[in-house]
Amino acid sequence: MSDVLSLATQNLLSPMVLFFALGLLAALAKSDLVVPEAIAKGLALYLMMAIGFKGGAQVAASGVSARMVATILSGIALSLLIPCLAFLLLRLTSRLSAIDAAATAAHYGSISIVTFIASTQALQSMGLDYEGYLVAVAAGMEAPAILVALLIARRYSDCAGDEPLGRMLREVAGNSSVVMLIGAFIIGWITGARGYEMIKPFIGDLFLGVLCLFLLDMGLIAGRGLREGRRQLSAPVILFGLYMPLVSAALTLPVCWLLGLSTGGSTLLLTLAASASYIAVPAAMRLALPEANASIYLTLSLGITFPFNLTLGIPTYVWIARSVIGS
Amino acid sequence: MSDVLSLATQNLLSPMVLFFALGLLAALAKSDLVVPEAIAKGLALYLMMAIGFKGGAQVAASGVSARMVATILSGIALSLLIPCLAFLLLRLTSRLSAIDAAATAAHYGSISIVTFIASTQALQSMGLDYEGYLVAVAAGMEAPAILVALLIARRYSDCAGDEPLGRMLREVAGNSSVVMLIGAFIIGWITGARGYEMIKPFIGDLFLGVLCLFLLDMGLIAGRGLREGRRQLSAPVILFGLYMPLVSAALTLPVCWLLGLSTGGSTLLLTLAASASYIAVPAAMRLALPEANASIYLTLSLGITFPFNLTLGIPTYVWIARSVIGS
Amino acid sequence: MSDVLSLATQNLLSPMVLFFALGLLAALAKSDLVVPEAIAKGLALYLMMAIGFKGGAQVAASGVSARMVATILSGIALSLLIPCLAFLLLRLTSRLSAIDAAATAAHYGSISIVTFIASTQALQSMGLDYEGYLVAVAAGMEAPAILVALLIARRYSDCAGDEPLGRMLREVAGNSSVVMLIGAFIIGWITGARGYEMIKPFIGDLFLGVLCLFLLDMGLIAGRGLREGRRQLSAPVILFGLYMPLVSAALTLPVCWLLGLSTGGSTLLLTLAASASYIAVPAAMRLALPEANASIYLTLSLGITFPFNLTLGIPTYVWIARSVIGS
Amino acid sequence: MEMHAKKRVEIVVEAPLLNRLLGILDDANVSGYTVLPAIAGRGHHGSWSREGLATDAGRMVVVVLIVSPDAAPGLMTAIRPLITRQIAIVSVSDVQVIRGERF
Amino acid sequence: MEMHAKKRVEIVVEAPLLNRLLGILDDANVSGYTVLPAIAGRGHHGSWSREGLATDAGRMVVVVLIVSPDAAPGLMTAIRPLITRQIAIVSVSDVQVIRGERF
Amino acid sequence: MEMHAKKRVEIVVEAPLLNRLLGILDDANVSGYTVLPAIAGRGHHGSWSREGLATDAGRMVVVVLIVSPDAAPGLMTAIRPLITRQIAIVSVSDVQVIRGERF
Ligand SMILES: Nc1ncnc2c1ncn2[C@@H]1O[C@H](COP(=O)(O)O)[C@@H](O)[C@H]1O
Ligand SMILES: Nc1ncnc2c1ncn2[C@@H]1O[C@H](COP(=O)(O)O)[C@@H](O)[C@H]1O
Ligand SMILES: Nc1ncnc2c1ncn2[C@@H]1O[C@H](COP(=O)(O)O)[C@@H](O)[C@H]1O
Ligand code: NA
Ligand code: NA
Ligand code: NA
Repeated sequence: MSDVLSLATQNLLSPMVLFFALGLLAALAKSDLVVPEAIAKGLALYLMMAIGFKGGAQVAASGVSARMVATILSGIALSLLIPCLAFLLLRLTSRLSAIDAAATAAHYGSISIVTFIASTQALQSMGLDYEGYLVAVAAGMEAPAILVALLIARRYSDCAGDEPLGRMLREVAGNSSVVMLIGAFIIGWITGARGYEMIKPFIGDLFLGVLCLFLLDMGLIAGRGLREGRRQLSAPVILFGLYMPLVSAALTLPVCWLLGLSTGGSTLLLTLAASASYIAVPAAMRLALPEANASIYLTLSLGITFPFNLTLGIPTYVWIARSVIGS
Repeated sequence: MSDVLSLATQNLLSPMVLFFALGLLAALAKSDLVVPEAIAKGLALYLMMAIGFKGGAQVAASGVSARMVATILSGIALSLLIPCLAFLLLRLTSRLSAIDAAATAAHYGSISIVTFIASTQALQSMGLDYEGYLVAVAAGMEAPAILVALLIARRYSDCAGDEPLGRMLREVAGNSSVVMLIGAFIIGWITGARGYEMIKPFIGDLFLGVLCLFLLDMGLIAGRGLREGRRQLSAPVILFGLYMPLVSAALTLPVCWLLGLSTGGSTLLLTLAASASYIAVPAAMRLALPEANASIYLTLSLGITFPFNLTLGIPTYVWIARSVIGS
Repeated sequence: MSDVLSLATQNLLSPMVLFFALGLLAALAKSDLVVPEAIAKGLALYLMMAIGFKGGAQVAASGVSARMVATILSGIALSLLIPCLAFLLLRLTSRLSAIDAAATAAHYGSISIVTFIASTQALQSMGLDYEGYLVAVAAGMEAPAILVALLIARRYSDCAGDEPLGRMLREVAGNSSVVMLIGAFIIGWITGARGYEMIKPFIGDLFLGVLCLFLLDMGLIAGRGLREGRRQLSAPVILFGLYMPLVSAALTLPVCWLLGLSTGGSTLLLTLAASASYIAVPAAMRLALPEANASIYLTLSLGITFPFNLTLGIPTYVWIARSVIGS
Repeated sequence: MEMHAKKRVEIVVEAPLLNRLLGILDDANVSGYTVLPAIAGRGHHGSWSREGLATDAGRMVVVVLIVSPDAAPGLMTAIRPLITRQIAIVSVSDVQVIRGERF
Repeated sequence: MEMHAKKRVEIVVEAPLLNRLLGILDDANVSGYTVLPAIAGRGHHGSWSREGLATDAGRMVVVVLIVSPDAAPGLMTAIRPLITRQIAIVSVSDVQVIRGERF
Repeated sequence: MEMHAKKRVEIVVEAPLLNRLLGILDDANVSGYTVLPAIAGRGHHGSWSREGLATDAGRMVVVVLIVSPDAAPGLMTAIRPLITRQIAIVSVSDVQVIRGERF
């Protein structure tokens, strides 16, 4: 227990989390601090390029294994399962309509790549390695949950019926973060250590500094989201945003153990399962389930679950992985 | 004297000043070279993050002192005093209306953070240290002068009366550069040398290169401002833009001496006093004193005083600090 | 021959070319991956600042020579000659109207600075040096071809007559990339090795990583261009986009030899001659020859010639230079 | 100079729906359109702002198109489903243009 | 299809004043508004351009809102002080919308 | 409140031609104009989008200006050459403004 506390403290006092907190406070205090949209998108491209490339370069060094394929498939299975569970929990504990619950559930089945990146950074500061292919797992877990949410919504509502599922899936699978992650992963894989050496000053050395600036922006929009949307959230929904990550992580823990992932790799798979999307899935939900109230899922995912994961979640997942998988 | 000349030459031939000159010439020659708005804002965020963080990390190393508090208070006092002096000088020497003179005076009581950053860079290239908390002094000097200008304007005009002072002050105090500077300063303070090590490749190594690109942009907008606004400026007003920095510096010199600041720290406080705002204060003046002619204060601060400080002012302040405080 | 193959393979598997391919594929597959306009412009500014500065710093080390002046003049002569040849070839082999052919020819007389930069990077990865002043040659070759194209168009059409040539030339000569290249070149020259040391972490170490991100963007717009414009291109025009670079390179080879350029320098002059503009010249043509069909020249230059040069062209020019000039 | 009466249609639409709207316009046989960015707004569903890496959900863009008066009703019918089910605001006004034949 | 007559109000306003204007609109009980960026302009006070790190002073944004014809005069009265004392240009035109009840 | 009848002119023009158009407007003695960015579009010459480092060729911007009704015909004549020879779309509509004397 003192272990998890010291992990949490170390994480909470990292520049990364502190810049996030700065953004959050600035937004809540109505400061006019903003990161221009183009810069935020540029930083996101950079982070995905860097994390994808590094993952690929690691795989080039370690080689492909059956475990890699199994982990990707397990990730996809988790992202199909978690939204069902999330839907049930929301319907049982809150008064959200079926459509709102389905739309929200989709977010928790998908992933947040920034949470993933922050988790890799926390691992690195503890000297823990992880399997490079988890980047590919992350990319594979972006889209499937959307499919499940649409199928659920169709059972409960006829107005949610006119969107061709295939087209939706294709749009989400071709979304920019999936393409950038997978693309950079493959390039890192092809060019290996030699390629990494060439661009290391850019994608390696600057990584943590850029991440700090990006998390400042995440804090700003999380804070703005909370200010705008907090009245939309009832207590049971807010609680869901806090316990659902832990439920997903609990569900994922035996999977990590069965797959035989390292402690670092397990932490990342737990993080992926526990994190919720706030970029790709909301946009997909506006298209597919426009009747769902966007304020609910956006505020919950970005304003509650993301800060929770960044501050307390990640050290918890490290601690669980360490305790169960060993370090 | 040959000392100040060699300092000036060294400064004038630095990449920093030369990129500024490139921008200035390109704008005067009507080239279509521009730095996109989002990039310029991103560079500014970066510079404030870096300078704030480094200041905080230095304070973490050196500890808080009574001198720190005294310097911040002195800075605020200077920024209340300088606009009064500036207003008097403008009214005595030029034909500016009271409103125009008050609005212009506010700019000279506030500060230019880029001038401050350029000054830290000049110090560094000479191997001179400075007190990290001067970043906090800079942040503290952004807003107070606006208050003084409004009080002056109200004495002279009744139309300048309907803006609640408190609201104005709060808006300026929560402006993005104050929040970013203070926020990064505190994060640097909390995380100290360990935090700095983590993000040094980003905020440390790249600093001067980014500053060059940013000064290119400053040159471009100073040049455009001059092209657009030079006909608005009479000779006495232009002269004011050149001697006022020296007046402010002269006023500040005994304060440095009383505070017991180092040579580097004194240079920076002189620079802060001598520099004029061209981002936060103009926007505040459009709100508070819309009757004042924006071309006058913008052209003067950005087209005259900023280039003067960057090229000749900074070496002069170094030289004064060295001569009086010792090196 | 196996030499050129191994050069080509090495080039094709560089992160640089692979990121370009990623962009191309993503655009052809209609992914929504985009690089925001402001970021793309910022990256372009960075690349020109870096390449210009490094060229200038090299000239500061090596000194000015008669060869430098001769090379710049030869570059200008080539960019006056190549459009005439391009016009003749287009008229002989395709059904393009005189106006369309003239507008297209202008692009091949001018240069692509990104192709030039990619070529310097390829040289560096092979350990080949080049004369720093080739940056100035590149800048000098941007505009003259436009003049030739207008003169040709006027002979064939009276509607192309109302644009004052001088004004056109002045606009293109003051365009942002010329100003940035020449400006940074001169600053690098003035500040020399000392200046370079100061900003090397920014303009040196990051260079290849930034170039990768930029080439991703180039791939995206080349792919989009191909998707939009491919129906505008007949087979003879597409072929022209592939053989014209080789024709220009062949024309340039004796010039390199006469000038006594190094192998690296020769490669770069061949690359400049072989590359086609897709930023400055298209915009100039919209002004000067609006009757010309923009889809033709844009798709050809950006969608055919640029990818050809980046993938196969550059290794070919290295190989030619090596074979003829020696290594 | 001779001027021709046309309709100017202005559609404020949520960014994730833009591609779908443009698809409808392409099918609806209009001569062209121009898309303008928006930076902030407020409506029944609260306010939004473009800054930061927000998702496209909740962000608006504005599509402007000049159409011939005859084509306007058909266009309205084509985009109606989008409007009733999702967030889009359509307004139509009278304008005069110079070269009438191109619309 | 039934169309309803509304007013389209377009306000060109200096960026530092935007928040104040939006505050007035919020109080004036309008159903919504959309803010568009501007990149350059010219007027009696000279010309401006958005590029570079210029201050917000002198830069314009455009606020567009659809209001019911009854609400227009009250709105004009509410924003008049802003217009007379500071830089803002307001123009009003007639438009037709599809779902009239939402404005 | 007294309103004055003016004309709102909206010109969609290719970016490389913007400076030339603004030069014409400056000569044409208009009281001012505002330039808005566009992010995408489609027309007879195909579609375009602003993202990435595209050239200015083929990209549009929108110039909006309020002019007095008397000045409108002269303005149309002045910009006609630009329109007939190059890519520009001009539409004119009726608007009401508050302070009529400034236009
Ligand atoms: N009356 C209006 N005039 C102009 N834009 C509006 C209006 N109402 C809503 N909007 C825009 O449409 C978006 C969504 O509106 P709503 O669905 O009412 O929240 C708002 O955020 C505004 O950007
Ligand atoms: N007649 C006009 N039509 C459209 N925009 C205008 C007009 N006059 C002024 N503006 C805009 O309002 C800004 C300020 O105008 P002014 O106060 O006249 O300098 C200008 O820079 C333009 O962006
Ligand atoms: N009917 C229209 N309404 C609005 N904008 C248009 C229209 N037609 C063309 N445009 C714009 O003008 C650009 C050039 O048109 P075009 O010359 O027809 O290709 C298009 O890409 C659009 O941005
Ligand atoms: Na998840
Ligand atoms: Na000052
Ligand atoms: Na060429």
